[in-house]
Amino acid sequence: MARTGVFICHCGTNIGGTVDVSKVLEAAKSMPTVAYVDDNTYSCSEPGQASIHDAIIENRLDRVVIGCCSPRMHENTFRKTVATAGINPYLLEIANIREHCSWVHGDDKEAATDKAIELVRMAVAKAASLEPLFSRQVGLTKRALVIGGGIAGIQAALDIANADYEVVLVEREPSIGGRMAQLDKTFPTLDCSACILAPKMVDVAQHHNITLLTYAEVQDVKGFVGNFEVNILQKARKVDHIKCTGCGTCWQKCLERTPSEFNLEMGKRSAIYIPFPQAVPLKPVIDTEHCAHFKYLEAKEEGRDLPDCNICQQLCPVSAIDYEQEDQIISERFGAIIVATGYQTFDHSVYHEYGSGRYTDVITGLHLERLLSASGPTGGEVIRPSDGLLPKTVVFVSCVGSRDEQKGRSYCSKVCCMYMAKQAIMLKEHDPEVQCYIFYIDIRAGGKDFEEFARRAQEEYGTLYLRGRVSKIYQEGKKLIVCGEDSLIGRAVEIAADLVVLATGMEPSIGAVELAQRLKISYDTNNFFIEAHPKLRPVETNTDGIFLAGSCIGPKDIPESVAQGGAAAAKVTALFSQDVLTTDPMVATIDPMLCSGCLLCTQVCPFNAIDTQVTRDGRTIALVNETMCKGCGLCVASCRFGAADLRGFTQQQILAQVTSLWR
Amino acid sequence: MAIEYQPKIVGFLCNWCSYAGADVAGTSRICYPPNIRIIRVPCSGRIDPLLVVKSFQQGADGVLIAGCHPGDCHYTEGNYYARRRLALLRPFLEYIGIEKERFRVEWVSASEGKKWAQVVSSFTDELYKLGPREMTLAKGTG
Amino acid sequence: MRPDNYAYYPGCTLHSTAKEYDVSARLVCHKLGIKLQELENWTCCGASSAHTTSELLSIALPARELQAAEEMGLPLAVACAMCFSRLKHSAFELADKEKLDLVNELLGKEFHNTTEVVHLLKVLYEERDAMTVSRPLSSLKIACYYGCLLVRPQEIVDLDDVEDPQIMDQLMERLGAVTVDWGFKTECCGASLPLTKPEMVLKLSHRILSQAKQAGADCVAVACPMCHNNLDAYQKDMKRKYSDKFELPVLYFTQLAGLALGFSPKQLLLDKHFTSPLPMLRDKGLADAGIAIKYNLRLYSLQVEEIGIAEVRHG
Amino acid sequence: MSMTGTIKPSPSSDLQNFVESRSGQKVLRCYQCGKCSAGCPASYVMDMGPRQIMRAIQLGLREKALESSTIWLCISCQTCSARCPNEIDIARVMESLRWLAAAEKSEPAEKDIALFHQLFLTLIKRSGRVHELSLGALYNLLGRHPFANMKRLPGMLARGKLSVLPPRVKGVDEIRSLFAKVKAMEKEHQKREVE
Repeated sequence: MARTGVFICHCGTNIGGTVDVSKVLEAAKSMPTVAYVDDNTYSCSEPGQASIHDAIIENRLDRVVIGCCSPRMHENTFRKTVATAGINPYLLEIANIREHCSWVHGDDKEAATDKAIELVRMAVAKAASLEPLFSRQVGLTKRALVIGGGIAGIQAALDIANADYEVVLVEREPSIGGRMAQLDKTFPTLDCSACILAPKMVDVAQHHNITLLTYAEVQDVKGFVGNFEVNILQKARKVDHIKCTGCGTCWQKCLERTPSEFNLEMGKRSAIYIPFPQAVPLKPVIDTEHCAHFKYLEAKEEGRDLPDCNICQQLCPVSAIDYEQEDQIISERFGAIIVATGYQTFDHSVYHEYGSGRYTDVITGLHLERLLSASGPTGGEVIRPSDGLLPKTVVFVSCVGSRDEQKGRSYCSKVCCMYMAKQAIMLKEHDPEVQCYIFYIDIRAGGKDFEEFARRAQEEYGTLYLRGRVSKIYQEGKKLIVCGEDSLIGRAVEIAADLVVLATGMEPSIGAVELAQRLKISYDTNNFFIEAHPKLRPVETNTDGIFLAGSCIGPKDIPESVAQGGAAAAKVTALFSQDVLTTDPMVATIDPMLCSGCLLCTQVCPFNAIDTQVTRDGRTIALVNETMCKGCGLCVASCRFGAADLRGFTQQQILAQVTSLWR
Repeated sequence: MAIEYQPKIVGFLCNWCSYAGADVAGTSRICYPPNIRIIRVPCSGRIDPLLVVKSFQQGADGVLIAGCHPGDCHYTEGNYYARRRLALLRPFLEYIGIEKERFRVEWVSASEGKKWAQVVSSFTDELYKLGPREMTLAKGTG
Repeated sequence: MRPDNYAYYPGCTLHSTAKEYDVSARLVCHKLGIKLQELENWTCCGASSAHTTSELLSIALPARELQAAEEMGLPLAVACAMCFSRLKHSAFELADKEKLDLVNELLGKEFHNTTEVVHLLKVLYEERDAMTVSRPLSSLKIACYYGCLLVRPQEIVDLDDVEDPQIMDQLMERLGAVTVDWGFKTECCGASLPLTKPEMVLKLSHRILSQAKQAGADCVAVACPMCHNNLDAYQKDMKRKYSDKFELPVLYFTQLAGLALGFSPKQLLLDKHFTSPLPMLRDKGLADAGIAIKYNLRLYSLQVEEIGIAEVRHG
Repeated sequence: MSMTGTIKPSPSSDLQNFVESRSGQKVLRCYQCGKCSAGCPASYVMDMGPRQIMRAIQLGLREKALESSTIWLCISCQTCSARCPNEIDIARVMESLRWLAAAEKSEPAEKDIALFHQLFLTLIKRSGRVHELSLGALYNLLGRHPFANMKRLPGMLARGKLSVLPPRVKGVDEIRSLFAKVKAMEKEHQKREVE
């Protein structure tokens, strides 16, 4: 007969303020197997844990039920607590009377109390049928996969590599560098983005612990913490990067010209190309869609006639051009994965009131970065895309695709206020005759030296801030008329601008959801990835061994992304500092006496964790591979003979919870 | 004496999406009716139809099963199995005299606290409308 | 299967200042074999005045017409954008059972709010592929102006995008015309304010016209009598006030459709506008006499029969 | 109502409750970005922009809202509603304020427009449809601006666009009784609201 101890946490007033704890304790006393009840102001605090520890020993308890916050919060904390008192950590059951009770029934204290009592009763019932569980140990592969070669991914890769673990950095584009490479200057320090980024990119390329896979994508992921099996698709570059020296002959001599993605189609690039001068690796890929040779081949297929071209092949001094090169799949094992897939800018074509692309001189903040950049399409000269004239009146429009539920984006993109201030300053630096106007709703400058920076834009550079959201932009002759309100004076404002800059917000990179589904991590309604805990586990996911960094979690600026890259790396190195991993013992079991050998379970198991064995009497039956099993319980529900069961969630335990509701 | 009808709902929630979603409802203090009793399971694919039938047999007025959205399962495909399996269960429940409205399967993600509250509220309302079950197969008293 | 038989609600203006809209609409529909049955004894929808002063009235007045159409068992085709908006709003509000009962009590009639309200623009748009264009508008660059009431609010009128609608453009393109891409398709023209705030109407309408002009349009197509009045009737004053150099004819989309289908400008009452489109149409070679149709407009119940060739004037 | 002196904000006021219940719009969703005022074709003649009206409701400043010219100058073009980032149908809010103003018989800030609407309805009541000629004539007479908008009159007549005689419709009696019933009902309703 079990001796269960019930401990109810007040969680300050979070629980105690709504649930009548004394009533719950009173009721718990009379529950079967309950030998001891007590309450704590904060069970998770040190005195709280101590009192539980002592109570277990003094009252020879062998089961513990704690009524407190969600098990997703503190289950592990309390498992350790009971373990120190000499009980198997899995003889603990938590009744979630905060998230599932006091916090959602604050409007009805009595009902909340009754519910809390029943939740505790369910927990007690389950606890009675808990069994001690023992975890196993498995080895781990001390190699890390970093997905995304932006600043966050770069930082993560370097930190792990410097801790002397191997890293594979996978980047979808032909070069690493991400968005930061496209920026001109950075706020609030105004140092040159490329200048501070380039050295890091080179470090990545040269680091003996880092394998760089650009122009590659993660295709599928199997396995679990310590032992992930990942297939990476290496897209055909049509250039042998081992032979290639990056001399540049090919991309200088290539005759094709096509809009440059890196310059947001404001400049052109060749068909065999590197996206930008500081690209890493400094080795080209062939864009087969625009390459004359591949167009020729395609035409030949269709029986059409086009001139062939293989200048690059002829001129390459090391004959690195390989038209026959195919896509290939690279399969690797990793112990941990860091996801740093970053963001893309909001597509403003849904803003019909702003012209949705109708007006050439209405550009986005990122376009302006390219125009400001010395390595940009205009060599750093800011000109109107339409006629190449120098704009003298520039109007910024904030919150395009941010704080706008009507356009399906309720969140604040966080960086726009600052980059607008920066760009206003830079424009004035480029041409003192420029007058900048910024339409804003709020100036969000919460960050070190941010406020001071925004003030400089106003005081020293004469940027005129107008408090109001722009309603309409239209063309009047060569001018763009921007209609807003100055809500401080309460009157409508119209400004005739030469150039309009839309501060488009951040959204997750294309393909984020598909990647999340491959990795089995969760994402929110805006498709940003969800961290394990928004405050306390900001770079972990709910899947062990998979970590997050940068703006794939939500809008972030450069320093935050760098910090998160480092943080994720620290988590990975901590993981790799262990030689074995202890596995979760909550796995499936199969009763050989009941198993009929239908082996349906082997078919449904998503992890191929069920092997077969032959019994002495010659029957072939199922056998769970406990290191492979992730404890989903699919086999249990599909076993017709009740042979399969799941430790920690056994049929008996769950039924006990159900039936306890009607005792 | 007559006690007013308080429907009791048994909810089986997958640990990774729906249970977390219910937690979010808590952290964002979204109130909903107190009639549901949540049982945490690793995956909606773990839910054996027997558990549902047992719940009704015990006297549950409604059973709610919530898991990850299709495609988002932490175990890749558990919720697909759940969906098919529980679809088959429905006609059986009707056969044994339980209105189909009393059994719901919903997809609630780890971020959908609001949706969770709405699901519970609407289900509870519906059960109030349906009124108490005639305990055809119940051994419990309800 | 689209209906070819509609109950028809012209609305007050189509019987006076917007006569040409009514006539051209009837002619075009006749040519396309669409039967418009005018509601008997229809009365005003209440326009902005009703919903400005009394919620109940603003629902009840249109409900009266909706009920009449319901009795005929036909979808209700509406020409005036204001009427369209009011009828749609009323139908939307009456989804609320309480309000419906209230209105039934007011009307003293059995009304179930089943009437489908369609704007003529939508009717012709649906028909566009069935049209046989005898006089393509290929020489014409048209700025399609939808105005505000026709498209807003989306969840109630549900006709097209609220900022950048397309159906009139597509219809005009089907008739051979070129449409211009411009940003003022749904900017307000001053609506019912000419009497009370003429200077405002001037300002707004002028901005719309000059935008259309800048976009390179030969004329503006409208689907609303108020828009037409504001854009057409005040161009002289605009010239004075803003020293504009241009005049820009404003035509009903039904008149343009009529031209394409072969009616003559006169038949379509294109000579009734303040800013005459005739010179422009002549340059574009769209002004020649078309198929002759004899019709009389007495009582506005249009009897149409096609006869020989000769142009016949209407009585 | 004086524009000087301090104001006393009264959160969740009767005004706000009325507006929210009659317009179905959540006033507190407004974060005062001003996109409505910026796009409003009439804002430049209003004494307060739509944004300020929303604010007045949030603060419970009843007079400020009801005595503004804004609610009368609103043309219901719904540009504000179409563009509001918080999906507030501001045009409906204006509408509900006009109803309240009418119900309270508070002196309209834009007498002419109020008069126009009143005449418009009178004509409907009298002949079922609106006879523009009479509308214009009456408006000019009663509004004491006899020659307003006469320029177009000859043109209209010449083009046969204005019939001299008001239209005759069989449904008129129906309409009259409708108006009467509505009036009665609204009186009743107001009484209930007062109690």
